[in-house]
Amino acid sequence: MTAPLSAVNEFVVCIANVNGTGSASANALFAKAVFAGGVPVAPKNIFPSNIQGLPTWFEVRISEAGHLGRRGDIDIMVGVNAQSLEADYAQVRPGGYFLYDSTKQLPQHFAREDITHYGVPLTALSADHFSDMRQRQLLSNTVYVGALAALFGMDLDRIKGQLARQFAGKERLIDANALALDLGHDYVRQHYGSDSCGLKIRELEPASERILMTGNSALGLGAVYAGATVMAWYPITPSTSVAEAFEAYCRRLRRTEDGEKRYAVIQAEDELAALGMVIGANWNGARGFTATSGPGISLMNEFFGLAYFAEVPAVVVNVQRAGPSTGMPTRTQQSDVLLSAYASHGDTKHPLLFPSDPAECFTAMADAFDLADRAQTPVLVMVDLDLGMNEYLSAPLAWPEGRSYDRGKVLDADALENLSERYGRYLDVDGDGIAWRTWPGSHPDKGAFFTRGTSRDRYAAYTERSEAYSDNMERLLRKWETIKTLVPEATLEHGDGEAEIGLICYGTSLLSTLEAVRGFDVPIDVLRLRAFPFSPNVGEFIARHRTVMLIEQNRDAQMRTLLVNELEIAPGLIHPVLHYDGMPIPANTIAEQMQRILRRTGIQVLDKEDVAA
Amino acid sequence: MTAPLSAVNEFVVCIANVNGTGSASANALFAKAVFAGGVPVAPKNIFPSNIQGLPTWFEVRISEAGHLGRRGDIDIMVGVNAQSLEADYAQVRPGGYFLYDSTKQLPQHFAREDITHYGVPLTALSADHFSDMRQRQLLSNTVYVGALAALFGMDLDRIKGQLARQFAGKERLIDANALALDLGHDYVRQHYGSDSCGLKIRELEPASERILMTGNSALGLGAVYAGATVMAWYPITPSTSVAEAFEAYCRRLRRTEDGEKRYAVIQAEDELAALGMVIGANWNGARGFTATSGPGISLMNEFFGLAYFAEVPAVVVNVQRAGPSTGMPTRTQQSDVLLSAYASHGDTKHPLLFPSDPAECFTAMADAFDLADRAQTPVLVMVDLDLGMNEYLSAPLAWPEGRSYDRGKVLDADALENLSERYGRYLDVDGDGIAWRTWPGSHPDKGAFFTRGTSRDRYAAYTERSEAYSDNMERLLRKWETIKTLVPEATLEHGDGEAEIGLICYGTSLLSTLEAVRGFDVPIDVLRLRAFPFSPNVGEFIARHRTVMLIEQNRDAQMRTLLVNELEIAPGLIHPVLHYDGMPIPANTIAEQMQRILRRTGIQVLDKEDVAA
Amino acid sequence: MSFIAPNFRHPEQGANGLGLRRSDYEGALSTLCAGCGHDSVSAAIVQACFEMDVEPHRVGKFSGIGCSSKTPNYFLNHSHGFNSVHGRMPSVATGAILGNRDLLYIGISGDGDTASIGMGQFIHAARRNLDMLYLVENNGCYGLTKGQDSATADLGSVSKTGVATELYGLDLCALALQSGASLVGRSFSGDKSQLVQLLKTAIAHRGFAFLDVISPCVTFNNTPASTKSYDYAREHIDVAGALDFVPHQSAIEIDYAEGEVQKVHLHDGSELLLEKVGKDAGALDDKTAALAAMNRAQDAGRMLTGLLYLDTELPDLHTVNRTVATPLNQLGQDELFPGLDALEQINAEQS
Amino acid sequence: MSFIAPNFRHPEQGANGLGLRRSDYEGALSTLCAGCGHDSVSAAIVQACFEMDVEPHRVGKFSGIGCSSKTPNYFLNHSHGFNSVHGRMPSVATGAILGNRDLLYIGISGDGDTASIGMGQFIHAARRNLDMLYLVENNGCYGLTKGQDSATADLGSVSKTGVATELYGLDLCALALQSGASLVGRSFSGDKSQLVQLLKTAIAHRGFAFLDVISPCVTFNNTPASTKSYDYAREHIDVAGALDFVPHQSAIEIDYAEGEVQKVHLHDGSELLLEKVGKDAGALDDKTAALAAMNRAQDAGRMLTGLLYLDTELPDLHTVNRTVATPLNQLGQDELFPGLDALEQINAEQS
Ligand SMILES: Cc1ncc(C[n+]2csc(CCOP(=O)(O)OP(=O)(O)O)c2C)c(N)n1
Ligand SMILES: Cc1ncc(C[n+]2csc(CCOP(=O)(O)OP(=O)(O)O)c2C)c(N)n1
Ligand code: SF4
Ligand code: SF4
Ligand SMILES: [Mg+2]
Ligand SMILES: [Mg+2]
Repeated sequence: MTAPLSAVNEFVVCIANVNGTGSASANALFAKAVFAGGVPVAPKNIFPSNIQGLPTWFEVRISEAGHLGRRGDIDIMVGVNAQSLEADYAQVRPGGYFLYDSTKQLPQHFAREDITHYGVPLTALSADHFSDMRQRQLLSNTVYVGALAALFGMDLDRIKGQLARQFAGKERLIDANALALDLGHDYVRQHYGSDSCGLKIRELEPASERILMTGNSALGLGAVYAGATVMAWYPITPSTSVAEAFEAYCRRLRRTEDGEKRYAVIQAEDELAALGMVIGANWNGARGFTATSGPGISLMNEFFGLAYFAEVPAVVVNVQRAGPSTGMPTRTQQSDVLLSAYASHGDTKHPLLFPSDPAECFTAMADAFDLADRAQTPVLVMVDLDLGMNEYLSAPLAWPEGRSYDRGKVLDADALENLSERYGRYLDVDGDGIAWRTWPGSHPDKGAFFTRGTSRDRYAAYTERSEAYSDNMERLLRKWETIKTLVPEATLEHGDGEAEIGLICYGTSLLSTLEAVRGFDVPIDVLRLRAFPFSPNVGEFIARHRTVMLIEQNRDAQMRTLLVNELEIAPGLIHPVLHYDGMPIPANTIAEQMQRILRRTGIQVLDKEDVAA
Repeated sequence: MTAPLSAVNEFVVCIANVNGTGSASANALFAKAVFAGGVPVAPKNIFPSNIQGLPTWFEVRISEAGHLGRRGDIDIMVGVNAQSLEADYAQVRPGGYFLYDSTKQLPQHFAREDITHYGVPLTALSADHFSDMRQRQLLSNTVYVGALAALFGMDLDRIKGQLARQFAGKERLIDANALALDLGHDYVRQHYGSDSCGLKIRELEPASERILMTGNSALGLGAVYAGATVMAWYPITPSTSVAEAFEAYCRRLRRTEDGEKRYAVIQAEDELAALGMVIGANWNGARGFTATSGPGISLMNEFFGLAYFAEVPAVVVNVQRAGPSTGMPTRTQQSDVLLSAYASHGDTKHPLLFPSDPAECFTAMADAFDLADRAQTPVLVMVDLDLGMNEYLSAPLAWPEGRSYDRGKVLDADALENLSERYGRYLDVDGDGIAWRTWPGSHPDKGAFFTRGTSRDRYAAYTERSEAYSDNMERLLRKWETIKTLVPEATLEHGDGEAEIGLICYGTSLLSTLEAVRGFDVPIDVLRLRAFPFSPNVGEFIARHRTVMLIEQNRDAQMRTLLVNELEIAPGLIHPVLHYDGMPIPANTIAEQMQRILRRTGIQVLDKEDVAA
Repeated sequence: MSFIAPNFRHPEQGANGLGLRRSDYEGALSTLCAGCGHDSVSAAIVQACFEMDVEPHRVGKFSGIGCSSKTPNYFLNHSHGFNSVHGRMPSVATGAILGNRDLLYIGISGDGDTASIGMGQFIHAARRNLDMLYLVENNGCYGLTKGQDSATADLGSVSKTGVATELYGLDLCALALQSGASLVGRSFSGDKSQLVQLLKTAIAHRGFAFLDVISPCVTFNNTPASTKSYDYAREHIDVAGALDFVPHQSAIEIDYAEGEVQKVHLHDGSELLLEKVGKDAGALDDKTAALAAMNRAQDAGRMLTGLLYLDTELPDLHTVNRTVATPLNQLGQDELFPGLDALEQINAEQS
Repeated sequence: MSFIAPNFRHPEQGANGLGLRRSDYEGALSTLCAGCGHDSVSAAIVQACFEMDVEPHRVGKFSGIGCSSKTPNYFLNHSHGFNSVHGRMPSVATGAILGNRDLLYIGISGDGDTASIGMGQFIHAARRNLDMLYLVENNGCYGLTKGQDSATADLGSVSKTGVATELYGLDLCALALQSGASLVGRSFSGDKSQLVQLLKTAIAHRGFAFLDVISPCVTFNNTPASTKSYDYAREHIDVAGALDFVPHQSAIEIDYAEGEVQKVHLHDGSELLLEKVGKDAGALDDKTAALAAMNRAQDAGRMLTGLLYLDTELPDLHTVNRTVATPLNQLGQDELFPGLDALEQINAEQS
């Protein structure tokens, strides 16, 4: 018999439920309460692409050590979905725990001897105390939160405090939920005592201030702070909540006293229109952006080419999901990297930013708008469903004192008035490939020009002359060189840079990568990419390491293609570590592939667990 | 003083005219007449993106030696466009010739001493003999053809024979044009005699049968022969004439006695709809295709992903033009290679075919349909404006005796009736990654399935299970391996494969590449790519050559990216030779860049002209 | 709703003329929310196809993306289906129809799928008078992406978000009519008998048959102040005139007072009997009158349901194209390959 | 066409109220075919803007792709212009309008650009009642790609290709009206005075002003059997009622018989005087009547021109949005940045 697992602040809880039953708020309550107690958490919501009646999972990793990537197995399962009960039950780690709704009896064959069972009559308890049918269903979810609190030895008042915050102003809801919490808590105490479960949560004094927030909320708020005034979007999972957050924060922060808006949010008729609107707004000098996911990026290709060639700023948030085509709309992936970088027919390249947590999402919006304005080109902020829609632990959002908007090279009325030479919209006066633009309506007779996606000379006049065309395309390459100096540098996240083994990752692969690395007892450096094009330290890092691996969440090693292509690196030098099944990348997947690569390249290392075993 | 040029069957004529004046038929008459005399020609029409009144050039390279790429300079210019006259005049090679309309006097400063001038009163001659205003304008163009015939010593009857073919059935037009020919011819004979021009055309007995045809016509006809029944398209230069040719040949070859059509051509509302229609037709078992250019490819990204993931055959002809965005719609480029190969968000790859001349265009359509049906995936046939819209010298179109359509793996009613196992649309029963499909309506109760762009299991049932998703994505990679065995091999076009220097090219860069190579006195091998993914001999070729150069007509070396990425080759091993100004790539551009690369890599070679100089 | 009792007899108890049972027309288990209007529409389609003796495997089902677009999976399991991409169902259906003119084509879309991203393709499918049934399950919102307003949401209507719609709501029937559709009808998922009659008519019709079906989203847009809720629909419906569809198999002898009923012959030999309502009811193929009636109803805050327009004379796309009778996908190399002589001839012309 | 003599006086000979000359409103040299209708439209725009004292640099010009879409380059050289991509002008204009509500926005499109690839965006721009002039230079064909039929080509019309159009021709005015446009008019490039009056009205109007201007393509679609040729247009035009636009600067005292003339106040203070034609002419803002009139004319093979519909009450997008009066692009970091205190507050809420 396997001994029951025992751990303090280091385990994984999974709640298997049915969507459309209102479990989201109960689940959030649990995760937020743990976090409020100072313990790092990483909740992940795994939901279906439908509205009601299908399985959904809420996985919470609790890790005092800060391992907040997905671990990939479950210590304690709350199984309240009959459809998936069998599989959920099977998924519990040996030694783990299984909490179920004992209102009905568990079928006979649910008889694992290697796990501990907790039956709690969730439905019955809720039915006994609440009369409204819908409320009964909702509150049966809160009952299991109470039960978990009892098992983990959590402070019930802490949870109730969180409850009060969550439902601020809705006293009736607070009272009902508090009662449901008690019901679950008391039932467990009465039937299982307070020491039956080896998994415990112990409150901590947090080392530093942290927040728990979704990436999409941080992106939306980031756009508000970055001065975006026009947002055009089309609903698509998992990007919708970027628009919702932007609008909600604007409503709060950007209205005049009499309710007039210093912003406009438009639900466009589709993604083509959304990007068209963004281009129109930016052309006119207003900061505009959109948020979308893969299918939207595909549809935007022609407009990306226009913005690149006509040199109109635009910011596009791409919250990636599992592709191709409709793919798995509620699963995560990093698989639009290649298309986003080279979107559009013809010779085109677009800068990409890769934030890794909410604080970076917030800053990335300011960076993206500054870069778009400065370089007069579309910039994509690349996140994924995992970061976008899950609450992520993060440093607080920060805006450096005194940071001001960089609107780039714009000649205003005064500058135009004082201009002595002939104004040329596409004249590279500064040698950095970026010419000066003007905004419509600025000056009665200077600075007007005709924007187009067709070839034109330096003065924006239409031409089909080969030399004018090449001249322009080459200036765009010069501009690309300038952009390299404007994007955020890759950062060394682990090691001292002197190891033989170098890992490269980006976005949401960071946490699991760091966790995987800690399992090896050889020096390993980890570099995190934060932008395309690549900062000079990326090429240096690759050159300096004997074995380089690139961790990403797609099938075709898309970032590797970009590295190889843009840095002129032999592909063989970069070993791909890939994960693409739609779930966030777990640390053990990375560790296994690393082992295999190291073995293949002749480097002998044992990972710490092997050593321990 | 420069001696007047003198050459037999080796020179370049350029006719500088105004578009919308009907010069196209006169120009074609000239080129076709030369060709009818057995002399190889390469006419190139350089026209503006407008309908009337802007400069247009018709450049004809005449080359008994078969150098039919663009040479890049002009031996004799016919300058009849006042707007561009100055620049056209300047462009004539020292020693060359300039023929102009002497109805009005040439301005004083047209006084080059290094060229020979021929004034022919084109307008006046035409006005004297024709009354209708429109006809006068049209026929003044024919007058210069007569004049050229006299200068080059061409057989006037040959031209008149060609005239009769061109206007078959329109006797009045034939007579008027014949008269115009005589007018120009006689005027030159009278005023300049028959020996004043050193450029001569001497008729040849052609070594082999050849045709002169546009790539687009051959593609359209190829689709007819390949059994396409549905064509959906949206007008866009330079692909429009593919649809026109398909429809015209269908009208001739595919109607029943009472005029019913065994085909349907639909002008769609846009390119998204065009590809959607093609996908619908192929899903239903009819061979359908579309033709478009860069902007259309950009718009089709989402549908490419659907067809890839749902595994529906589709054939798309991409007649490339200068991008990005609207770019230069009437100029040529090979700049949609990268996007076409990886079109769509998510992990996707699409086979591409690269025909180089009309005979290959014809065959490529049959190959594309067979490949699309066999691999159940979209296939792109990649040409460019140069090949698509210009008359190209080519071997005759050929269909191998007995070649039959490969409709791939389709279970018909009988096969379904006899099926003993459960039918699985995405079940890899043969291990090649390709499953069996069924066409709607085939069988009352077997074989129906639900096609979707979302994740599904092997039996086509919707699922979000990670394993089912990965399983499917990995099968698609197996299919990609199978596709590698189905595409045409790269061909060695020059050399014995044992040289130190290896050039790689594709599509319309072939002729100029071969001409450039002949200028070097070291052994050079030339490999021509005919498809993506690459056949095994491509990697071998690169490995075997000390210096490899890749010649292509885009700025960003897009095919190089594909080679590096798919064959895992160090980018440094492939030196890019690039041309992207919108004009067909000239041999001297290639030769110059080759020189530079060879010098850089330390290989000392002189090209033959240097030797001669 | 039917004002003439059906006199169609089933050959055997529970089976239709093809000997098939209703269950032979069903689909996979629905994953929609309990009470979603869309499930009622699926049931009506099952009913209509069953009663019309449609051969299930001779149907092609199409959709875009959305809750509504999932439904083709929930009826006619023996048909091939194609759940394409958002808003682009019409083009995929167009290609399929071109490829095989012999199947019955049913396209299901949502108001998001059709009225926003798919507007262009919708209008052009109508304009080509494609031979298909095009049905929009109209709930005034984007169900699958959690309840945003769609472009058919009426001015002032309030969904679960609590914010009243501030823009003009598009009337898809009026747009279809104005774009060349040859059959236009509107119904309500809660009115099964009317819907089944309309579906049968649409199936029997040759040409573009557009049905706008109010199909409430119980999760996001069934609030008291929503104009696409069950309650609102029940209270605001005006019926343009009852209709009875008489399949071509059944000989009918009906008594009706002259002038009260309009009789229309459909392409498959079926007949349609229409009760005339009100004295200003125009002929069924009077576009101007139909539009006026719809707009008047809308202005009065009413929803006009029933068969609103029918033109049985308008040629469908295949007729316009003069396509051969044999479906194009049935033509083999023998029929399609023009032969080597023709090729030689063409080569000769180019030399 | 004007039935009231204009009493507007120029401050100095040849200059307008701003002291600008007509030449200040001109654009680059046209590269269109000699005789192309589009050049006349450009000239009318120059005329209208000049006479309306429009400040040239306070105009944003938009277009898609096509011969028509080239024309913004051929008027108002002192305005910024944006020649975007095919069919997507409306979205680019929408974004620009959102970004700065203070300019005058003129969008020029073609029938290919709007009625095919751009249909969706067109309908949604109308639905949002965007404050802009949206003008289609309608020649029934794709000029720039050499004369293919467009979706507005009328059934039976024959272009230079010689093949009669076999599909239903879309009526963009009817579609705009049915989609929520607040001003709808039709004109003919050959009728400059009517066109200039309509343009002035559209410029003065706040909201989506749609003008469908028949603008013959002399190169590809000016054949005797084309319904978009100069001759056909001249012979088949019915005028919905003469109109006179009276700019807000001019005090007017006009004599007219009660009931013969309808007077409408526009947002900028201008007035519109409309002659009522025929006894069944409805009010200018009666959508049903306007549609009926258009459809009746079309059925009769006539083209109804003039101001067909006007609703001055419908709020434009900025009004609906409650956007601040200051253009969004004029707001600086001071007005837009919510401050560090608010950020701290938000951080606290997330912990
Ligand atoms: C290109 C693209 N954009 C956005 C989406 C996301 N999306 C899925 S369904 C849907 C709207 C569905 O609304 P509707 O058609 O009304 O269907 P309902 O769910 O209301 O039945 C959207 C926007 C998508 N799948 N593809
Ligand atoms: C995406 C895309 N598809 C196709 C084209 C090619 N194209 C250029 S203009 C045009 C049609 C123009 O027709 P219309 O709008 O009626 O303008 P006109 O030339 O008749 O004034 C087309 C299809 C394009 N530029 N972009
Ligand atoms: S969300 Fe609305 S439309 Fe979707 S299934 Fe539920 S009730 Fe139906
Ligand atoms: S082709 Fe037609 S639309 Fe284009 S410029 Fe010429 S006349 Fe005008
Ligand atoms: Mg809906
Ligand atoms: Mg046109």
